[in-house]
Amino acid sequence: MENLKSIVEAIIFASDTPLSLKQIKDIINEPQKKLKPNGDSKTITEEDIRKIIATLNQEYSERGSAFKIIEIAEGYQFATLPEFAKWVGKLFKEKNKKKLSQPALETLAIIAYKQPISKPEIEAIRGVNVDHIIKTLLEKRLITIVGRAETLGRPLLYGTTKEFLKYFGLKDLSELPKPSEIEEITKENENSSFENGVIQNDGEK
Amino acid sequence: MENLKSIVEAIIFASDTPLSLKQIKDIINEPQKKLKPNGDSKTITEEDIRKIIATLNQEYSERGSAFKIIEIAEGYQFATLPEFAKWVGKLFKEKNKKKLSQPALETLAIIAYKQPISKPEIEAIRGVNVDHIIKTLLEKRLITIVGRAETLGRPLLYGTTKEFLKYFGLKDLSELPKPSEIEEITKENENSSFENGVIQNDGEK
Amino acid sequence: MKYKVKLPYFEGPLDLLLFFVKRDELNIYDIPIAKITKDFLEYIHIMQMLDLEIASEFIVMASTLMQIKAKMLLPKLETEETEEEEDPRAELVKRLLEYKKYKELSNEFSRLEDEAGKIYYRQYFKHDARDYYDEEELYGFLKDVSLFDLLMAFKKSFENIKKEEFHEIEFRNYKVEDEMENILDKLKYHKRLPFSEIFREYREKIRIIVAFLAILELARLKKVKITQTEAFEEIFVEQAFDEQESYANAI
Repeated sequence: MENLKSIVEAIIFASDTPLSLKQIKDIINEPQKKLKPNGDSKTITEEDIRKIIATLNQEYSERGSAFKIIEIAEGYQFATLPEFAKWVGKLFKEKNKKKLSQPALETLAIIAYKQPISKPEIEAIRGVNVDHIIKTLLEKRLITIVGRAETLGRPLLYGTTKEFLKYFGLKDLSELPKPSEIEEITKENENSSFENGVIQNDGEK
Repeated sequence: MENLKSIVEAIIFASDTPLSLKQIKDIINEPQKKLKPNGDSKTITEEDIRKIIATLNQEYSERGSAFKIIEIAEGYQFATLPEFAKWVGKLFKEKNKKKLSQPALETLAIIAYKQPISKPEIEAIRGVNVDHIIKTLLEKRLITIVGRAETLGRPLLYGTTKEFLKYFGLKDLSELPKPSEIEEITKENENSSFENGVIQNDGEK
Repeated sequence: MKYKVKLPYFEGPLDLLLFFVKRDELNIYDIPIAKITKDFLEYIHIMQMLDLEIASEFIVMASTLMQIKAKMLLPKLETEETEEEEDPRAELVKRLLEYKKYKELSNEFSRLEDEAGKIYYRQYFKHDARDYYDEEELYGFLKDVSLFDLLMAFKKSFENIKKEEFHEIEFRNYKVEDEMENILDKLKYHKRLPFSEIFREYREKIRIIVAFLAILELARLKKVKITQTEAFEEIFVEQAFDEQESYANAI
């Protein structure tokens, strides 16, 4: 077990992208007897690996480590703790961090929730042309082309990428921020007011 | 001291190059009072940092860690221990196995858009011999032989397969994104994304 | 000198309308259409006065607003259909709510972006035993390759060609050995090839030279024969011996 723990640690540590439990499992279980941890003949499950990661993180925390294994973009990867950001940030001072603009964030939000979605649909929601934004998001690999719509003109459909998850620190799409109560209000209103013509014209103020 | 140790750990961990003692020292000593470790007003020497690194490595070793900080010509960096090399090697082998190389991707793209196409024609576009790539793409069933050209030598003609369409979520070849469609999006040069405010430099916070 | 100013706060007509709703604390479900139309047109007017470029979306919205306003001024038909008659503003309200939802979500994304920006990953991996993979595995499976990658790769391969047009001589790793392979390969399908045919697709001098050397080398190794019927006639390259390879001709 001790040995296995170090192997899991080494594999995650050496990877420059998040690794899924399955990927880690497959590397360890690959049928090459000589690579098996000493005297350990049973195969490792994803649950075993999840537990090992928890144990490792426990150890890091006890030791006061500056980094730990985080769950990100459908996998696990070592990362520094946020409280060291001000120090580590100084390393990369020159490349001042460029943040996404408001329009880019809005467009990404729409794509994230409505994916797969076409450009005309995005434009219908935002009320403005999104060509340049789509281009930049594609280049930044935050979105990608995922297919074509069945609708007229068969426009390309866009969806978010793993880089998107990583960029926003999300484990997976189920972690997207919830659209709050607004949606409920919208729905309610659609059902009651509009359809039933409840909205009255209370004259112009 | 405890705090400083974690800061050194974080900086070495996150750096994109090996760091010299001087570089680490400069980052920590940089005169920004609010960034100073708690109540520590004296400046840190390179010798202090060397000792901290030795302490960190001592801790890693006690914990049976799979990684440590090593010193190479250019400075200090983290690396996994040599005894885990075979596991790390498997990791990269796995990763590479799963990745389509850039030359293979370009060749596949040319075949997808220009099919049916012969090897000499592909080589004329790519400017390099593509024998090996064609073989691999055939093995992966992404392309197949679709006939012979009428030109001299009657070279074999290649085209994409059903598996290719399936992987990319396309019904048929007419659904491939047209260069003109992306052209629409990408025709503007790099500068335009700034004009349109897609990227924002929020500078120093 | 020409200045291009973009009013920072309004990303489009919906954004501007939401601004009015917030500023005047309007009930989004019961928008005073006359007032908001007036404000909207005033804003466009200011933009015109400042000589700013007005996006067509604003014009379209202005006309939508005026249409809604006109509809609302029409006397309501007192028929049995009244109940089904839709509020002329309904569609607009729906759009505003939808847009508002994503605008608010984008703030949430901005917060996440800040948080995630505080996390750093390992970036320097040398000495981590990367060299363990063998070259054979290099061309593997597709993964994380999207249609966009494919299209970009296609574009890129043509950009490379364009470059070559400008730099006629560019160093390339053409090996005589590779060309020998290529030529033998071609001869599998055609026992005899005119000299010119071998070079036909090659557009770089260096490659033609390499191919020429390859033919000479093949001749030296007695793997090909070079023949010419008469002086200044086409020179032919042919296989020096038939192996089972000649089956290819039959296909």
